[in-house]
Amino acid sequence: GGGGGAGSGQQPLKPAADSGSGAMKDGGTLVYGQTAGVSQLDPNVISSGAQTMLQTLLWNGLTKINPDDSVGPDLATSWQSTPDYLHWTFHLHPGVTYHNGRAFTATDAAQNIERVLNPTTGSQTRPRIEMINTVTATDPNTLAIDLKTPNPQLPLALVNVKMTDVADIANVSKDANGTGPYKLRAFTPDQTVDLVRNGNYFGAKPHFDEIKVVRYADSTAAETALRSGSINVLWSVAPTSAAGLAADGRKLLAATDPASAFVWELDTTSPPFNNPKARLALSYAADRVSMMQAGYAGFGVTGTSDEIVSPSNKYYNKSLPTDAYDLNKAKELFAEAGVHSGDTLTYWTTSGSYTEWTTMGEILQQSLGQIGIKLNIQANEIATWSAKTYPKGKKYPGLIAANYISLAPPLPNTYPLEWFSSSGTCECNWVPPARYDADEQTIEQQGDGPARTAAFDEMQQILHDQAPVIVIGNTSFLSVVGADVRGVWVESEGTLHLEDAGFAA
Amino acid sequence: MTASSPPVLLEEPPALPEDSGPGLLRRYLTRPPVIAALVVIGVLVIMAVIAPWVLHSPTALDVPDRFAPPSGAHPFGTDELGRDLLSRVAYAGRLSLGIAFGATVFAMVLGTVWGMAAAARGGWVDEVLMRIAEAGMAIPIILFALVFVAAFGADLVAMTLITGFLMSFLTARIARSAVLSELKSEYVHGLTAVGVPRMRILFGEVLPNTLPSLLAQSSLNLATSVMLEATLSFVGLGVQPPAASWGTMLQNGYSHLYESIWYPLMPALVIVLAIAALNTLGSELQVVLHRSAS
Amino acid sequence: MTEPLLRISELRIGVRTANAVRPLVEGVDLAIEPGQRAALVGESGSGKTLTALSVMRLNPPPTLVTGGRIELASKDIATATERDMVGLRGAEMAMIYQDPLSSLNPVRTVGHQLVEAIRAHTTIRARAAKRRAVDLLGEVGVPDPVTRIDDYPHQFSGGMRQRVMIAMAVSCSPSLLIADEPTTALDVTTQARILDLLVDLSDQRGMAVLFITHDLAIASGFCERINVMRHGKLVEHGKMGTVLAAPAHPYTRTLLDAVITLDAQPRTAAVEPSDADGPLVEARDVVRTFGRSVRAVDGVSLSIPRGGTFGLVGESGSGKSTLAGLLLGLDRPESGSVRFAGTELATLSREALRARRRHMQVVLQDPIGSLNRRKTVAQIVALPLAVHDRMSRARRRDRVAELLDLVRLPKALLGRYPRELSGGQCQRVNIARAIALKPDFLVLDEAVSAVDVVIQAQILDLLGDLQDELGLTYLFVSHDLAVVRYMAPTIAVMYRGRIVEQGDRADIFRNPAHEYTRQLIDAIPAVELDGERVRR
Amino acid sequence: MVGYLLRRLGASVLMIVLVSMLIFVVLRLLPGDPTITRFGQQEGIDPRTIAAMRAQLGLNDPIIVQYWHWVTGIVVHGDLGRSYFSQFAVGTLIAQRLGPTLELSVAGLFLAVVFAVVLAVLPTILRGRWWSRLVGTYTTIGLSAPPFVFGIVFVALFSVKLGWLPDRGYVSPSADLGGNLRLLVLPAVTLGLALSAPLIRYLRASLADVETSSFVRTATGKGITRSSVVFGHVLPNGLLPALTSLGVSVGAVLGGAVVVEYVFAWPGLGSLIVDSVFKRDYAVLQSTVLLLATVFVLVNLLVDILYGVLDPRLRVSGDRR
Ligand SMILES: Nc1ncnc2c1ncn2[C@@H]1O[C@H](COP(=O)(O)OP(=O)(O)OP(=O)(O)O)[C@@H](O)[C@H]1O
Ligand SMILES: Nc1ncnc2c1ncn2[C@@H]1O[C@H](COP(=O)(O)OP(=O)(O)OP(=O)(O)O)[C@@H](O)[C@H]1O
Ligand SMILES: [Mg+2]
Ligand SMILES: [Mg+2]
Repeated sequence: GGGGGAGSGQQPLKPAADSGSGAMKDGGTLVYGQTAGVSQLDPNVISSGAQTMLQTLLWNGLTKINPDDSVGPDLATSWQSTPDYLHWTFHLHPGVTYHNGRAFTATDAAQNIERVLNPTTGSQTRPRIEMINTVTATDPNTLAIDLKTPNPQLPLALVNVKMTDVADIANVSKDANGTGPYKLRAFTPDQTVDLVRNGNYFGAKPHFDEIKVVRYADSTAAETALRSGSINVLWSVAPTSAAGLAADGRKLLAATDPASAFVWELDTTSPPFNNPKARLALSYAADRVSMMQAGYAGFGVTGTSDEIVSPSNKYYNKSLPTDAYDLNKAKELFAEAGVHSGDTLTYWTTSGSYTEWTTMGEILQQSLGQIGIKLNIQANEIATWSAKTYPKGKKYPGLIAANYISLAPPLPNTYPLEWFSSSGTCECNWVPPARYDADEQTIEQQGDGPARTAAFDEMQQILHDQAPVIVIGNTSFLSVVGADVRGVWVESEGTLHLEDAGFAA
Repeated sequence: MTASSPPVLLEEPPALPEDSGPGLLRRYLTRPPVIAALVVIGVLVIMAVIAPWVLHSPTALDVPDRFAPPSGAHPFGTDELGRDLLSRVAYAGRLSLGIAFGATVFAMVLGTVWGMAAAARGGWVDEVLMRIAEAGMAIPIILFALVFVAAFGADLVAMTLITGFLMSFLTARIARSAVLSELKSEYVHGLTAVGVPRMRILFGEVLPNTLPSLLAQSSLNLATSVMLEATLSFVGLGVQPPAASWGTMLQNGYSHLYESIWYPLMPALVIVLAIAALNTLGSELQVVLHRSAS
Repeated sequence: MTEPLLRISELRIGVRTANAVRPLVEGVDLAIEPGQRAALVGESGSGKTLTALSVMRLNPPPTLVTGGRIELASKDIATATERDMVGLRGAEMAMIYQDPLSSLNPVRTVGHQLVEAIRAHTTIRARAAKRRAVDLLGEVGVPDPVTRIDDYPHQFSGGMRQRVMIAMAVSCSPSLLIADEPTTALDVTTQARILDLLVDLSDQRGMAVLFITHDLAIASGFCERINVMRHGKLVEHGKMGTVLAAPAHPYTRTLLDAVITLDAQPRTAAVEPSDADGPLVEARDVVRTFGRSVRAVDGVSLSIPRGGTFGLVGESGSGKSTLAGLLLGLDRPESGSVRFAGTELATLSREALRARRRHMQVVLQDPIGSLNRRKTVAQIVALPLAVHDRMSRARRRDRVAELLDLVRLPKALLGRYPRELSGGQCQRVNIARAIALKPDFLVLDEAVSAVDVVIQAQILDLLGDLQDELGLTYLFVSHDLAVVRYMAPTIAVMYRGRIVEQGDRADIFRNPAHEYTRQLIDAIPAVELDGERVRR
Repeated sequence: MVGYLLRRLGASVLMIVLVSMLIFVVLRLLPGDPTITRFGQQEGIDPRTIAAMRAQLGLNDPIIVQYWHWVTGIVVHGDLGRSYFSQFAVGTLIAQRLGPTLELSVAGLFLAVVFAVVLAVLPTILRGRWWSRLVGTYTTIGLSAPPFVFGIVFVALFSVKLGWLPDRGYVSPSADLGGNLRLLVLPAVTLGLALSAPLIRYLRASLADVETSSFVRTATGKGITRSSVVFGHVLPNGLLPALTSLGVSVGAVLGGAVVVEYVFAWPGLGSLIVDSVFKRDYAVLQSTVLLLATVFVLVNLLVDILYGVLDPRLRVSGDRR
């Protein structure tokens, strides 16, 4: 179930986390639809969320994530570390071959990790494994990893280091030479990806003969296709249409503990939002309930304070106060921060895609209008939109940048909180207090225990007080799966896992 | 070489006038299709003006009542924020009609001068001007739009100008071939012989004669501009929330087709109605003007 | 009396306007027996063309037949089905149209169009039809028909196109041929040949002809009966000889009196042309070629004194219009020079040349095409006044009214557009425009070829008066030798781009030096009264 | 004629060079950055990574140098560049899409011409006021209704409701000709309808013009049937002026059938361009647009030459002035 947000209370339809288990048959072609195109296939330098379902179809990591966000063995069958979490040894599955028949060895694993670590590669996984010092293939099936600083969660951090053919990485989009259960047959960038079963897969035999990934121009076209039965799975459906689509036996899937959030990013180094009061004022001006209702049709967890951890998460700091929608307070705080009636702010959002961001902006526009502040909504095409705030370090005074961020997997994985730290890459340019960075160190270097819990709580408290970003709600992508598809499950930020799926027998 | 006599759009053979002058306007305004078209436009304009007072405010939110089907309270239903579609459609007419008119006029003026310059100067000037127009047509519209946003910001004037600009390429080509075939005709020779200055020949004699083809192109442009404006809004040019145009409403409505069929249907109907009316005005004007054509 | 082939009774034709039907033809009665040749003459704009087109049921919208009957071989044209008409047109009746320049399809070969006409009413094979087409072209005097048959219309000169149309019309030996000014674009030699051909067809195959013309001389030689129209009504009809000898209607009398013949007393200028300060217009060895082979003007020299009238005659296609264009600076010669009032035209800037046009005006050969079709008569005539004299609007209006009066056009035409005018009316609008500025030099390229003789005489008088009053200089181009002789004391004969003979009119007509000139003069028709040539 | 062609070609080449410069510069002046989009606007992009990628792609070189690399790549090596994303050669990407684009364009244009000729000529032959009204209404609706509306209606009707045709997608004709054709039907008809509306307007206009000309009267006067008059005389002349409009359509369709391509998931050049714009994949964009501009200029050249072939008056240039 989707947690205790105010919106979901009115929602009769509850998304499931998986499409159900039961006997599956071998064979058949699964057609997977989405409205975004896959533009390239490098799994370690992702270009968009539209390609993440391929991570576990074409590729394997040393470890993999389980439906309950725990870590399980993948190419590595087992691993150990020294008690100080500084030295790790991974034992690899013997006899694994790439799609092209070449044997996969520990050297390949090492090369992939090193590639991810290389800053020029631009891998999004790098910040999570930055603490790695050296990677050594001690023998073809054994990998030794030495860290600079302790990290008890290394196996989790390694999930997204996918094992590619590094020597031939230039052709990754052409032949996608991985070890995964399916291999590439054809790829037309931004249009289609055709996969076929990997007959030599080292794991359980994949069920489908073929998986076709098809890109649709718009959500209506995709929904029409789903309703007509020409696609079996539709990923990232528009929240407002989700309820209508989950009919005729089709199931709506969403993450139980959503690791993505709809946020407003602010430049915390330029006026007026360099003043925490202005940020809090904005938070009070956000009618989150209406926004989640209009924007996400109630699917998701309505934010209650400005921190990234979902209230549905086990590690959520329950002592945090709830900042309800309060325009008077907003007006007061804005005034203190020098934003007065008659002033103008800009809401920076995208056009064409993610129209729900605009919808939510229109609600903010109304609210701010009531306290005399004018909000200009400026919808931009996606690249113009991103160039304003990305990467960290850009100045954008007076701008409220709508964004949807995925920081998966959720706590206890530290990354969601680390993202805000001095070494993180939050585009809010926020400089956290020293305590925040210290807590981060504590968490990263210690296993489960009271110290870690205390650090979690304190970091959330700081986020709440300082509000470097305004969190409207936590959600994950919604997907709809045909009645006869089994074994599909959703990862915390909404990626569908199809590797073990098949048609019902 | 490209001299094709320009097409003159004609729905039916025109009747002969008793006389010219002010009678022309009266004759135009009394044609039944013109009256029908004027009524349609009139209703749309009146709605646009009075909607906010008589109907709901076009920006009043009512989130729980979103995607409502037509009812007494909301004759056209409501949108994704529960706003009244009738008043939004009415209100959007201001923008849509304004942009369509502005852009069409701009395209007509720019395209005519462009095409006329090419036809009148001939030779290299002609080549270069026409190749520019062709290149312009070959460059993706979206790219143009982005450049314009980057250069001039995303306001309505820029929007109108760029829409007009995009349509001026084809207009220029049409204008050129119309002017060219006029220039080849004997009466221009006659005017030259009389000693009429070149500019006067072009603007006073040739231009009015190409009016029917230009009007034809303009009525096509009107239709195009409504669609173009929606496309441009797609890349963030022009209409920004909470304002809306028919094009953006149609686009938004289309993406909520399965939530409410009325949402895309209503703006679509209004668009078709308005463009049909505007087209009628254009083609009827041609009929009236065409009476003196050979 | 035999049953007439064509009987028109009480025919009324009108034009639909916004709220009424304005009458154009108001009661025409006419009958033609099989094999008979009847002339239809009359005032320009009196409705001859419209009457003829209605017989074919081809009158252009928005004109329409509003009353009366047209019967062809007792068949009512008004009630005939479209299918009946398809059977009648071409086979039973055919027409030679007044505008030969635009009556052929520009994208089909001449041969194709001829063959189509031949095969429309016969079952003859394509190859045989083509042979027949070649024969026909030869018969109407198109040189080298075997190769020319695959040419396109634009490759033919105006006169040749007119002959193609004649061939097309007679191709199926119709019982009735309607010929609307069939020889206007032809020089007299070719004209004689065509008339002979028509006489042959008429005599041998019993083809009846309705012959519309301004030229009473031709009518009298060719037709047995005559019908005279004026103001949309048939005012007189009867046997040719009888009517010509004793016209009953005053208009017919006027018409006859106005004919200019070779015996007419030539006009003499009140003021002698003076060469004191050099000729007004002077050309020296001008050459103009088109494409690679056509030497339209091939080394022509001439000089026209101030106040003089220079006549230019010659075969169709001999380069007269081209030469006129060169003299006016509308076109540049490849070599040679043209001077106007002592100034070399080639040295003038475009603007200087344009300003000078105030003093040199022209009436172009194509009377309809040279008017802007979307301007009213008033606008057209007023334009030079506005451009060169910057006259006020009110004064312009007065002057335009005055000019229209001079060329005998009714004021009612002021608001009309060119296509609502008859051919002759257009021509007069051109003349009015050209004399509006009282230029020094006026080129008249076939300026009176489409008007009836009455108006022609009036216009020639007008031109003469203008010359006497203001000392105008004329270049007078025409295929009508009698008219040229009447107007111009000096005449040049052009043949294949060259001036083959030039001199005093009396000399040229008395002792033509060049063979071609002789042929021209011999071919000139004259009004015949019962076989006897009448010279007035 | 030869002089004209040379001048025309010269101007075309000049224009293509100018377009290439313009596109090249303009793309780089646009807000947005291919490196940011390449990294997916994802959490975890680091300014240093961006800088490294820019250097690697040569985006930090002076623009002249970048332009020089691009142009020499094309001219010397016939190399159009590589996608910043998939690393596919741009030539490959274009080749992937060229076949489908041509197929759809040709089919769409063919249908458009057929629709247009039939609908414009029908009222001329039948001469009925009602026919003319009917066609007028069709064009008005065709002009005012956006193409995707047709598309979605067709899909709803013929594939969802009736199940006669697949709703969208593409298979290459070499793999499955029947499947390819079945998939082609709906997009081609949609495109054909959208293109036919303006074409009909032009055509009807020029037919009406020709209809009043003297040579049509001459032809009628010969006593040939109405349809012979229309097909032998009215149409051959009336089609000529519509050719300009058709030429423009040809060019526009090659790169501009985006909407139809999108609605029917047809992998054409139009969607390649739009996707590249959104990703700021300069490498793909500049070469593809250049290619299209070239094709467009060539098509228009062809149209003008075709005029000369179809209209005998233009074969010999006999300009008076
Ligand atoms: N299409 C038309 N619309 C309106 N009026 C017309 C039209 N055609 C001819 N007329 C008018 O009808 C009258 C008769 O024209 P018509 O062409 O029959 O004259 P015509 O006797 O043949 O003269 P001409 O000898 O000059 O050729 C003229 O006054 C002319 O202005
Ligand atoms: N624009 C042109 N292009 C090509 N050839 C031309 C052009 N104008 C005239 N000619 C040719 O030049 C020659 C002379 O033409 P021009 O018009 O001067 O003859 P004309 O003496 O006025 O004949 P007509 O008595 O028939 O008017 C003709 O053979 C004609 O075909
Ligand atoms: Mg006449
Ligand atoms: Mg001539």
